[in-house]
Amino acid sequence: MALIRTSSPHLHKASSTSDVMRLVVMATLPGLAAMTFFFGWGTLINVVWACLLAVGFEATIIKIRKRPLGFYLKDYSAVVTALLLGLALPPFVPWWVTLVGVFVAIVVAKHLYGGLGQNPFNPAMVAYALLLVSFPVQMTSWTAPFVLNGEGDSWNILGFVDTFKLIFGSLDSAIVDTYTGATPLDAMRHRGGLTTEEVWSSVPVLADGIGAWHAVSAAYFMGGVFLIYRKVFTIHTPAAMLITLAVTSTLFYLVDPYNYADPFFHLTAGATMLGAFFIATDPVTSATSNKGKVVFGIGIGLLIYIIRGWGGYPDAVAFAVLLMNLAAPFIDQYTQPRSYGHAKAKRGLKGEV
Amino acid sequence: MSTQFSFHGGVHPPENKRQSTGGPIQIAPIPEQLSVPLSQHIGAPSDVVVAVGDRVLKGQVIAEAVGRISVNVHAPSSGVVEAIEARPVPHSSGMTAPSIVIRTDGEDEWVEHSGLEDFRAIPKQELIDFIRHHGISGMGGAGFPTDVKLHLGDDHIVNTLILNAMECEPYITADDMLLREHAEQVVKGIEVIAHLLQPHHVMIGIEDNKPQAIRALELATEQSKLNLDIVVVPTVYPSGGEKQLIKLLTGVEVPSGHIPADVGIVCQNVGTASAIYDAVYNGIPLISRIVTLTGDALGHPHNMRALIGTPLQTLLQSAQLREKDLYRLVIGGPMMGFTVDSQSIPLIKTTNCVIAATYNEMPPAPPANPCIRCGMCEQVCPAELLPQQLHWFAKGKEFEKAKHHNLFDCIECGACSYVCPSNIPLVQYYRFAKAEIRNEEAEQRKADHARQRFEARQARLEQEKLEKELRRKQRAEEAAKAQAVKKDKAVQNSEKAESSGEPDLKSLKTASAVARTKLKKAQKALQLAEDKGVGDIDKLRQTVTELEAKERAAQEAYDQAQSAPAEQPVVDIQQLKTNAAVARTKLKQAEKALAKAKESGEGDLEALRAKLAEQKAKTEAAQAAYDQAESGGAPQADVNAVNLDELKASMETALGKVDKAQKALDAAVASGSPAVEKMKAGVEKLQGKYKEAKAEYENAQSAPASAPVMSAETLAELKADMEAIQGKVEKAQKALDAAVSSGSPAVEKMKAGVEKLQGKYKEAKAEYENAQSAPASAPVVSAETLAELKSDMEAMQGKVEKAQKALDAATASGSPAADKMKAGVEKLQGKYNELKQAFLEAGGQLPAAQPDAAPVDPKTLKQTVSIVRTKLKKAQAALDGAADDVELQTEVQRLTQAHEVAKKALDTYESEQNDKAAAEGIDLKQLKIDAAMARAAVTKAERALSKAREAEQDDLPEIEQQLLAAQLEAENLNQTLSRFTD
Amino acid sequence: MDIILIAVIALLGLALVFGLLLGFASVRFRVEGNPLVDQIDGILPQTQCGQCGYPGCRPYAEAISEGDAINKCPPGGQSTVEALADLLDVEAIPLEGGVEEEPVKKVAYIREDECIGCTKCIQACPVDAILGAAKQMHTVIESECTGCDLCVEPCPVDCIDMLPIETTLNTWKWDMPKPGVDLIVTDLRGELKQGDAA
Amino acid sequence: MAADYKKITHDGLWGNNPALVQLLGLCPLLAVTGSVVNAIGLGLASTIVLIGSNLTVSAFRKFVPDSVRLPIFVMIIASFVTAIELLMKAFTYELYLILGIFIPLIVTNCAIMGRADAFACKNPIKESLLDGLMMGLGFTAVLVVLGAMREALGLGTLFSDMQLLFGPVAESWKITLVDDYPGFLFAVLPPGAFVGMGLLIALKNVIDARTEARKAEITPESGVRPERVRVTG
Repeated sequence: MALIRTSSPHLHKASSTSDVMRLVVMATLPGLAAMTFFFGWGTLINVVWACLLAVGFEATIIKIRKRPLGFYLKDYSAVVTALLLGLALPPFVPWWVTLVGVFVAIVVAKHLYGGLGQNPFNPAMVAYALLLVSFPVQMTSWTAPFVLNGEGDSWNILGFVDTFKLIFGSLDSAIVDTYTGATPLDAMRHRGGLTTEEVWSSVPVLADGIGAWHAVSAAYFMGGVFLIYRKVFTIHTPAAMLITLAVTSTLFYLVDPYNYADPFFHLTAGATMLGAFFIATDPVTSATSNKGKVVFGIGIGLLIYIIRGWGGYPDAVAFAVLLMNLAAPFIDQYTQPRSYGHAKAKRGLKGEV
Repeated sequence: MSTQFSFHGGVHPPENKRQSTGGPIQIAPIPEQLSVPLSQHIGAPSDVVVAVGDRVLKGQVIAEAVGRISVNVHAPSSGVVEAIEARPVPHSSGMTAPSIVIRTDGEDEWVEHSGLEDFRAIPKQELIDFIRHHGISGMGGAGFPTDVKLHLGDDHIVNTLILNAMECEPYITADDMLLREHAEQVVKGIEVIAHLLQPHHVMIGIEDNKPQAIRALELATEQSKLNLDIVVVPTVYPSGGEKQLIKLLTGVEVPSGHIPADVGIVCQNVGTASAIYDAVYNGIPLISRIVTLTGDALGHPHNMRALIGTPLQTLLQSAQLREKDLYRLVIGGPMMGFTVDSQSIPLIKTTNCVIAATYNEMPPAPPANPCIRCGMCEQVCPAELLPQQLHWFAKGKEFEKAKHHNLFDCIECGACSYVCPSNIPLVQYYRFAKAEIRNEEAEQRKADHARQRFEARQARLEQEKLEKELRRKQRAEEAAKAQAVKKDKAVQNSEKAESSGEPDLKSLKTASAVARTKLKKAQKALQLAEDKGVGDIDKLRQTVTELEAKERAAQEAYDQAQSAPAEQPVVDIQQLKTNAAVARTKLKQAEKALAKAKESGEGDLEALRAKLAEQKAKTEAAQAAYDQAESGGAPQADVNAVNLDELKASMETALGKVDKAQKALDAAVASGSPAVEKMKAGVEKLQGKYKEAKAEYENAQSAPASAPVMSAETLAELKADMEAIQGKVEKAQKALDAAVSSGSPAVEKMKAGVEKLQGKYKEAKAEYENAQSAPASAPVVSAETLAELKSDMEAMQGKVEKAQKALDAATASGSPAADKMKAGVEKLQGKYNELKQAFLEAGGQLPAAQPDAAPVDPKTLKQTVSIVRTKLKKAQAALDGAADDVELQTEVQRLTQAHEVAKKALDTYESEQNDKAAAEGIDLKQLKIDAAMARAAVTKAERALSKAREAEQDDLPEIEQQLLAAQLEAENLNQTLSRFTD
Repeated sequence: MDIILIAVIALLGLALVFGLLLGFASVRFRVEGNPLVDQIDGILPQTQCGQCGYPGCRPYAEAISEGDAINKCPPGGQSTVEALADLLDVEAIPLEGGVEEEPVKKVAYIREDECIGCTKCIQACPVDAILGAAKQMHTVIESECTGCDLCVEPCPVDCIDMLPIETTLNTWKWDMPKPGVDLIVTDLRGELKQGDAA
Repeated sequence: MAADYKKITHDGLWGNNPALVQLLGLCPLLAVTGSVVNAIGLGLASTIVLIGSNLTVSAFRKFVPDSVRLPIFVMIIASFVTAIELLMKAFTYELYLILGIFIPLIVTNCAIMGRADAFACKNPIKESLLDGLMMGLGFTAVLVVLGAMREALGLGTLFSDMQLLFGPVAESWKITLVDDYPGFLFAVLPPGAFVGMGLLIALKNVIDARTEARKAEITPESGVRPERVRVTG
């Protein structure tokens, strides 16, 4: 056999993009299970539906862009995007909302920017934000956790078939109302003149249902720890983000506990954990260096708290992440690591015309 | 154990070291052929000191170090030098490089060698030179000449000496095995290094995956007096990188763009230490090294001590290579090594490992996915760079940004490529970017240089134009003035003539010339009449006498008028000059006539002599008048000019001598004469003289010019010098090549000679370039002179043409005066040629349209012929392409005609030349033969001389005289010959 | 009436003030010379070949700064066009006349035994890179030659060749790695050809 | 001069369209194109101002000193805008309320200023008039298309509320595309305008590239090189 002439290195570590993506998919499974357990089949159906759509869109657009289909489909990135979007959507969201969301995520937010690795914004979060802005009604009607439905602690959620019908539009939406309710963040946001304590005791989703949210957050947390352990990403972004959020909320809570929720609430409610471990760590759209990741995480943490506290929407992970995505290249320029043999790190970007 | 530090990043590729550490180091067989590249180290390639066909012994120097950063190359085994040519070398480009190929004789016969008795007893410099002469360069990777690093003690304070035994790359076990088996040698080698560098602290860095080597080292160091620490560090790639190792062992970072010595640290490989031991203790130069042969395609992976230059094939076969499994052949480790595409590539000093990998072992990299900015590359980068950013910049060719992101701090360890989940060839991109940047920088430098040269040239041309314009104006003014003066003078003269009856000089001259012509005509008629014996001879005689009287009277009047120049209001130097020249010519004519008369024993010798004497007097008078006038006008310049001329003449004589001597030398070299060296010395002496003369001349020349202006003449001279030297170099090179191919033993000396000549050429070139690029190098040969020369030349050309025409007419009409006329024409031609030469020398350029001058310039003629031929060929080629192009066809026809015409002209010219020569009573053929004979005689005399010198005979001066005479003769003949053959 | 008067006065006053401001600015911040020309000249390859239609690189740089097309420099190739486009913030256009995109760097070489010493090439060389005197063989100083080929045409005997600069071990460099998508086709076992950086 | 008019027309409507090519006046363009009626309203207003300003600038071009031309142009444009604003206030008050600040902001519309500076002050009145008209129509066309896109996507209707501009007659012009449309708020909000605008520009570029390719097929590149100039003697 003719010898080949190639450039070193001649060895390669046996890990690939698709491995990384598969790990991420695996790590979301506990969260998915918890969501299904507490909020019904909706999330699972959403996720599957989103994945199907994502693969379909991805395949179509790759074909249109005249790229090798098999090669790009195998990287699982579309599935991961769809998965994250599916997890973030309310469980009973109509099918067409998901369709629009996946279309925006895959076609607009990802491929119109040049495909995997080129998109400046997290596709799932772009889609989520767009849906939130466009369809406020559908996007804010959350399912109540099963503990609040029916009597006692029995596992009372809407059946699979009914959920399916509900999502695909052939079930009277009146049924839905019995299964929907505000999210804890909603409750905290729209509490009128009540103090925090009063809200806690008066709103059922806080008084009794908060456990479900804690559990889901714990599941995401576990998945995140697994990914850190497998070195899919470093601890910098999630740690910075969670610590910032915790510190900020603690400060406000200590100053005025009647008006501000406690830090644990902020860490476990809404999409905080999902955002910290699965959204903010999306390498494509986050900062590069470790220092940059810390700045990025801090930014997200602060923004979440600010938007939650004073913004127009109850949860803020999507917006915070998108805003920091916007800032990521800038952060990169100012957080270059100090290279070996240099007294200090270089700043800014030279060579720009 | 000292404290350990850590560096950022690193990876843990599978080690794969076990395979090759199973057995002891084996000695590789001596192959039939060794191919030793001249450049196995960083720095200048060594210089071959053997010739093809030489027998070399093991350890003999076959190539010597050139410059500071270079080392010797030694024959790895005894044998015969089979070739010195470009052979494949271990390099990632797969290209070839000059190598010495030795056919081994299997005897492995050593050259006489010995180590140093006590290296501490000799001066350090000697020890360093000893190491340098034993060809030791770094054996770890890059191959930096070791002696350079050992020098560092002089200008750097070396605190720490670090011995690199990390061997962090997978597969490689050469250092491991070396330490296991020869730890004490390594330690002794370290002692030598430590003696040279005098560090406070010596450390050996070794990874914890080599327990046996560590143990061996510990044992060996127990016996050593050195303050030596063995630092065992965790295994991580690339801990063996120099900078990483330093960070690991000392916590110090080598600043970017600096060498470790700048922070007081020197790193050496343990292999190098062992090689130093071999050299210092045993006198064994670096002719073999330990190499790891491993990879799945080998049946018996192990370490070998193999001779430098051994083809990989030999080594692989002794390790039981399975050919069909071989997929990649990697030299070095799998992370930083490079692949080669042939098994015939030789082992060199830096080859520490050869991996014969199978497909499954090192499969081709899968296609690259897009970068997802996962940051894994950044996590592993030992230089703490941002590899993915660099990748974007390299890919987008945004090299400025890449540089800003410290691209040049990348050590190309490949860790980023290794971990990249998207399989992006990151380090390959950096290599590309680095090369591009270097290339771009070089190009930028070149462009800037070109711009400077272009601008300098433009400025020079501009200035020349300006000066020309200025001079033209000046001349116009002067002419106007002269005109005015002339008018005045004319008025005055006429007044004078009227008042004093003194005739006008010009009219007098004309009158005398008319008289002369008449006289001549009459004389001729008389002669004719006498010869034929017809006509009224007496009458004719009377007429002649009368005319003679008249002519004399006219001449006298003219002479009188002329010889009173002081009375003239304006001394017309030009006129005087012309007069002097005319007088000189006349004198020469007279001389010639006399000589002819003498030869033939005919004619009135006495009269002729008298005439000659008269002429001489006249000439002298004219010259004196001219000199006086000129010195009166511009005394200083004149003195200088005279001086200059003299100097120049002496310089030229010297140059001629040098040339002659050089030629002789060349001949001697070419013929392999043994007296070469002596002659060389002679040449050098002559050259020295020449240089002196030249310097003097140049001084003199540049002195009068107040501004530091480089005259065009000098420039031309320099150029000519340079070219002459170049020609010599080429000749010498050819001779050398011939000698080399014929295996002559004098090759070495000749080489030195060639080199010297090359050096001279370079010098001359540099000088010339300097002179040329000096922006103010406007040619000094005043345009006036140039214009003068040119007008003279043109006038002469016109004369020649006229004469030629007259001659042609005469020849055609069969006039008997044709012969004489021919001689006249020739003379005129000679003059014209002289003038032309002068003009050309002065830097003038002939007009492009030269065909008119064809009858007088055979070279131009030849050129015309070849130009037309080329054009014709071109046109024909074009015609072939477009056969039906009528225009082209006519063009071709026209060109064909032109070609024929030109050729005919050339032929005519040549035959004319022959005729001319014949007319002068010279047979051109005979002349040629004579010239050749004379040259041969010179050569003979030269040989005799050299022989005599060698034999130290007594009659040396005599022979020398003979030689000189022969040379003179040859030169004369050559000159005559060149007049006809041009 | 008062209101209108006030309005007119106010407007006039404003016009006066701003007019003065404008006048001052136009005098004070006048830009002397054209620094752009130097920048453009820095990008051009300085072969001084005249293929752009201008006598030398600087005249072309001046022409570009005055709005001439940026694609007239064949020796610079497409990369020069791109650099110029970058500098001038205009769109990069393909090289005029469909010339090869990345020209091979060449140097002139005189076949010396054919040279008749006419000095025509010496006069043609824009950077004085040719040595020689009348009736003497000429030679090109390789390191100075910009490869402009201006000397080729004047040579009456066609003894000048433009030879590509040869790659040596020192000037050899790696190619740019191929992007992933292109590699797919060639990524078959054993089909990776020489030089394919994998 | 006929070819010249043709060129001006083509430039205004397509080749050098102020919105799609010059990307001028994006602020009102993105802000008010939520529906067709808004688009037409603003487009017409801008067109009228453009015609007026071009006309005036062209008429006075010989009297305007170069260094203060921009302030003078602004004055002229501002006068027209004020007039238009008053007109709209008088006749289409509701639309005036909807368009709000964007009417006075026409003053700062770069498209108008750009045309005044780039064309009108260098060309005679007739050409400038045509240029103003065509540029205005081109601008309006883009506004309308974008407005239609956003209205259809965001609200599921077309030509709703046309009575605001055209009086009661236009009340029946409304076309409902999808009954019971849930509404796609994104399209109506400014970000939707950005995306829509981007798509329109992309569409134009695609069409141009196609035309270019077809043209190139018909007339292969002549490949004329400039005459080589000898740098040296």
